[in-house]
Amino acid sequence: MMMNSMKTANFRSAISAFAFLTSFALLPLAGCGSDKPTAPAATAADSIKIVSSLPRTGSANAQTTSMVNGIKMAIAETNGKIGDTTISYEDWDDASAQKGNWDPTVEAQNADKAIADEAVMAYVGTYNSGAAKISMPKLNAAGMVMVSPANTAPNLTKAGFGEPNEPAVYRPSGKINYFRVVPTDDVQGAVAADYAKELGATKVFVLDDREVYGKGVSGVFQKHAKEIGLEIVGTDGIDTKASNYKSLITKIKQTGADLVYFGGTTQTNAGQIAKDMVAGGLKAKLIVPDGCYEKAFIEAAGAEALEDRCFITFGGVAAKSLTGKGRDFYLAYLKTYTSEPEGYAVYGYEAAKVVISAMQRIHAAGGTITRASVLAEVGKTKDYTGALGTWSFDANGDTTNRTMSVNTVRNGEFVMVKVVN
Amino acid sequence: MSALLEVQNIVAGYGSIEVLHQVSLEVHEGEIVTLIGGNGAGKSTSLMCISGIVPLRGGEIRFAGERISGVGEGIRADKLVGRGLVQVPEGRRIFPRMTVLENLMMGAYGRDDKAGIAADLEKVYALFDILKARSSQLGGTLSGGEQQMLAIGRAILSKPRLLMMDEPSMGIAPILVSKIFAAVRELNRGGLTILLVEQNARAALKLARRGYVLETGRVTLTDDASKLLVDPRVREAYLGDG
Amino acid sequence: MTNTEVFLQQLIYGLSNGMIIALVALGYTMVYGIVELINFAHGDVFTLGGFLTLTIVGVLGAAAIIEPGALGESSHWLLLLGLVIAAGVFCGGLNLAINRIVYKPLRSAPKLTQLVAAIGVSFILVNIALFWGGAPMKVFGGGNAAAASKDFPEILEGSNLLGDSSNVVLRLEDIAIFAVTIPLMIGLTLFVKKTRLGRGMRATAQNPIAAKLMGIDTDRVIAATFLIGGFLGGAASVMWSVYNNTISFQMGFRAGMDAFTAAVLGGIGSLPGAMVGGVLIGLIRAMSDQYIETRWTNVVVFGVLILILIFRPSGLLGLKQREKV
Amino acid sequence: MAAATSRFSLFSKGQLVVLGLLASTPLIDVAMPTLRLSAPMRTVVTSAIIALGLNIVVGWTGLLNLGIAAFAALGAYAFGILTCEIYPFQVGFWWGVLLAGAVGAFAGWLLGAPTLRLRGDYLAIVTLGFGEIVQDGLKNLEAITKGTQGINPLPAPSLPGIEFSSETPVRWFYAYLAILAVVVFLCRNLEFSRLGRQWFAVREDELAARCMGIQPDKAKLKAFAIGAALAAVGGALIASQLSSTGEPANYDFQMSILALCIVIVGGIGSITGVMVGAIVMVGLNNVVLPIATQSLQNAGIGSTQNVLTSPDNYKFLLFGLALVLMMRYRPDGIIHSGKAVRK
Repeated sequence: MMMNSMKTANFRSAISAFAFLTSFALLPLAGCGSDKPTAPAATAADSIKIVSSLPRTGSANAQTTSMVNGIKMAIAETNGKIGDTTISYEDWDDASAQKGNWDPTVEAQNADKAIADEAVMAYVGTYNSGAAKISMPKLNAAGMVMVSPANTAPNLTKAGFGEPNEPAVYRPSGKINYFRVVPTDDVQGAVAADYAKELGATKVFVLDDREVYGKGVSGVFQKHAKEIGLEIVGTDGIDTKASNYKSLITKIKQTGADLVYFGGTTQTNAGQIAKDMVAGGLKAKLIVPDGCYEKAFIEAAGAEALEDRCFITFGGVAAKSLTGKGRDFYLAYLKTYTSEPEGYAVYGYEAAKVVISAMQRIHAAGGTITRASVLAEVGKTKDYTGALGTWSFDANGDTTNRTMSVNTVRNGEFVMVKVVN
Repeated sequence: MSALLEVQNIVAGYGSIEVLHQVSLEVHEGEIVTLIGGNGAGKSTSLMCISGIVPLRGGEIRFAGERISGVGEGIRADKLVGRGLVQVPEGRRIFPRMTVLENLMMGAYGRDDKAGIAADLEKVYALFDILKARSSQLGGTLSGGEQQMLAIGRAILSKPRLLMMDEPSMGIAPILVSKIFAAVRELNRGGLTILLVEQNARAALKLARRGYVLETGRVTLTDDASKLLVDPRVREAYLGDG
Repeated sequence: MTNTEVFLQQLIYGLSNGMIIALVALGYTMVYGIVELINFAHGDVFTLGGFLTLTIVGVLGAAAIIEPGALGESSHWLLLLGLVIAAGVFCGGLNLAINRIVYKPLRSAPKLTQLVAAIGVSFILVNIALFWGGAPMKVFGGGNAAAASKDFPEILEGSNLLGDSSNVVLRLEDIAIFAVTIPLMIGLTLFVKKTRLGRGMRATAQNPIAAKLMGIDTDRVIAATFLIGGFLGGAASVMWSVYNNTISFQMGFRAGMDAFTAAVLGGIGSLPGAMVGGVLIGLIRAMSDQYIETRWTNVVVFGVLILILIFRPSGLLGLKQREKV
Repeated sequence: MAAATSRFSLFSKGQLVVLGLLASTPLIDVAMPTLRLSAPMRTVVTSAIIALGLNIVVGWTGLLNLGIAAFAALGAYAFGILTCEIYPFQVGFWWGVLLAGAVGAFAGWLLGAPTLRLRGDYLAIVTLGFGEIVQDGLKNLEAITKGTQGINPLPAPSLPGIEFSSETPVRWFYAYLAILAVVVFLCRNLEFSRLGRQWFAVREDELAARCMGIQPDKAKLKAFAIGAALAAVGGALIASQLSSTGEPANYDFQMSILALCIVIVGGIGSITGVMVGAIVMVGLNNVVLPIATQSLQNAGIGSTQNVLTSPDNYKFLLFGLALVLMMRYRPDGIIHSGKAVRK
């Protein structure tokens, strides 16, 4: 009897297992229609979408909000139409609540979502260079244009800065789909090193935040600093969650450094470093890259800690120093959002603008707006006159705009001290 | 004269397991009553019910004429101590990281009468002189027998009207067991009512006036201790005379 | 700087940072000792203490902070004392409320259920701190920059007590940390040893059932533990803010992790253990930053922790064996 | 009893239901394309595998592990180093996953051997510390791990005649689901094996287990190694899905915490429960919260003007609130195995 019931159970479960496995095998077939959702319709859609993927939850929120505002302005200028086609914008978050920071699974998901949504024609993002590495190959394979308003790691587009397989690894289709409107760190790191020399520094201590961006830009800085004859007295990577860096500052003090370079951002604790340099009695100057070019940096460090002693390099010039269309943008931003734009707001605006104007050109020429046509047209951007001046995309997809500025802080405000072209 | 403690048809258990099925017993002022039974018979659970730690599922408990617990209600454990219902729990449960003196003073946690506490402390020291010698030592460093003395002493400082003791002889060297039992007798002579739970049935029955036999959650036998000592059923099951 | 000067300097920093960690660790260890709950939200209660402190400083404004002696010679110390009390009471109350609303109903649930609830509370508090950071006050910067770290004004004079020419920097804030934490620790020790409630806490921690049998109202004792642990966390948040001159809505994460580590290192449940563990972690961090590399400091801290626990499985001051309840 | 009758089946009814539910999500996508569930589904699967590994340690053996992400990280990096074109090995997807599991098991054994005799919460902090050590180690040992740059590209699953790529997310998802089914099958067999019974015995009462002739340290070590191996497999699958190991910081304490929440919320000790937990938690994190904020934005509710008016800024609050409420009203988890200890 016992044997019997066991056998029955056994048999029943074998059937259920079989049913399960069969459904397993069949479902992919059933789902076939949805398995290849990627081929966008060749005909004009009645509505098109631009999406952005930026970290909206957590500490980068201040900077990304400003970028999203910029993108929204660019969309608003079209009155929501390109020809008869409605254009809309969605602000996607690539951070998750559980992480409070960009989350690779969410970034991957955003890319997949964009690819699957036939209305999406362009992907504006990412903020973190590490996140770009996740979504770039996906979007490349799908032939969707991606314009980053903030990634500056050179190895995303240029050979010789990272692994031998970079940047080819991000371009599985062999074509270029990734563009950026912001100058890369090979320019920025060198400008910073030159400026360090100009400040009279001889002994430099190089810090980084051990993230893709910070590590990259400090690497370029270090390389160029050596080339122009500065002595590197030490390097270290900080713990971005530490409560303070007083011990590290003491160590730097012992080396006799007269300048500290920190490759990192406000979110990776640049403010605390500036502050602890003062508290620890280290009289060296401090240079930081564009990840610190935001009000939040001044807020975190406290204006006094930065006053004429901290220098911030930035790709481009301060929003209020922009001229031409840039000036128009600045004034419009002030009017719409009643606050000063952050440094990256204009890049958000320009990134969206470059995509929109490509669409407008297609429309004007009587073409259909498809992913392929938008991608091709964005790539053709040449001598484009926008908020950042007149510039083109080069063969790598990078902007030819190499204007960098060096800024400092006076009376709690960023002040431009030098413009380098 | 009504009983000091009346336990009427109590039912209790843990999770889905019922441990006590309608247990009743009483303890009168001034007597030593013992509760004997095998492992898992429900002796400790009975005491935990009386102390208000384990909630009742049936029946009620009265102490000094007042109902102290019933189903879904009752006076909280910590309040019962103030009324003189004090337990020396199984396995001693002394505070290992407090000194002997601190442990004793924990017994007097709810008391404010300094003079009374001092007098009771002297009483404890008179009963167990070793505690005085070890008063500044950590409780955790005492031997098992010493810890048992400490636990009893601690209970005395709670100024009990009814002292419930759970297996005071467990895991203790025989020489100390007789010392502890002697102390129990002395406390009773001083007028303290005692409910003693024991596996060592012979010693317990010799000490007690009356006894209850608990088997798998039921009281199966109750009588004067002297009669239980000679009862064949008890002799066979608990006194090893089978 | 000579090697001796460097060592002295790192000793100062290590001790100062360590004392703050120790204060937070006390809150962990007390709560753990009594309800065996790793109170994940403790670090975030601490964060909110920092935000309250900055709010008070902002409301009082420049007069209280910058003008020396606005309230007489010792005005800065009075302000500091006031902040410690205010943040302490606030965090203590908050901790008490969390215990009442979230943990108490779960007391008989599995320990891990309580742990996950504590994680949930932690997320909620982080979000409250984020919102608070957007408060329309000048000190907070306001509006969009809510997520940014906030500059905490110097309320103690920042000059070097050893003179400007000295290579070693000793500032008033280093002294202040000791001036605040040591009396608090002594006070706590006395409280736990000498008062009735304190003894009730120790008894409940060592054996909750026996404690009940001694007539101790353990619910009240648990509530008091959350209150006091929260108070110490609040005091720590003031010292953290004054010492680092920054607060941020995520500052409780590392503070909490360090403090939890310190509590375990010292022997969880043991008050002196938490203090020793906290100071030790502060010192290891400072020395590793100096003599190894900052990038390896976390590895060193946790490596030392693991080694110590391998050889002393109950932490430095923990009892060899805990009675099974 | 249930054990006796279903002992020889591949899956229990509950497991079959959940696996079937997962298998049918692409159909939901066909029906409601705006939800786009297929994108996060692989994350549900990888999270479930990691959480199943954790469940062996926490749920079955009663050891609190707060550093499971470390093993996922080691799995991801082992997979990366073994399969990426910039390294000499290039063993391919399947060998990569298997060897990643082996690396995880070895790491679990290495950590466990000296530390498993520690009492509950001391072990918890050791695992937490190990998580930090692995993360920083991977970051700092740039010569081997490429530091923060991450290792890419990494291979997708491969089967003769079937192509897997980012254009075929559904197919890829089914490959992962098949791996999950294998993991569930393994776990289920472990649960009813001699070893499984040893784990339960150790969890309930170590002393009693010892009296029954079980060596608790050995049983614990096996749990630790097997749990670590599963977490490492999960990590390898994440890396394959992203075609990159990502940054070491991606495998942080938060990831360990999420895995723990999955186990507890779903129902500690229950395989079905853990899978449900993964659906609920990943669903909350990767689907519900993004869709909720997105819909608010699309509806024109909220603005970026102020921290309080931006829906994104409520995510921490909602995530935390969900955890607290689930624990309040389902303290034993969604699927109560009835076996978990209340300790």
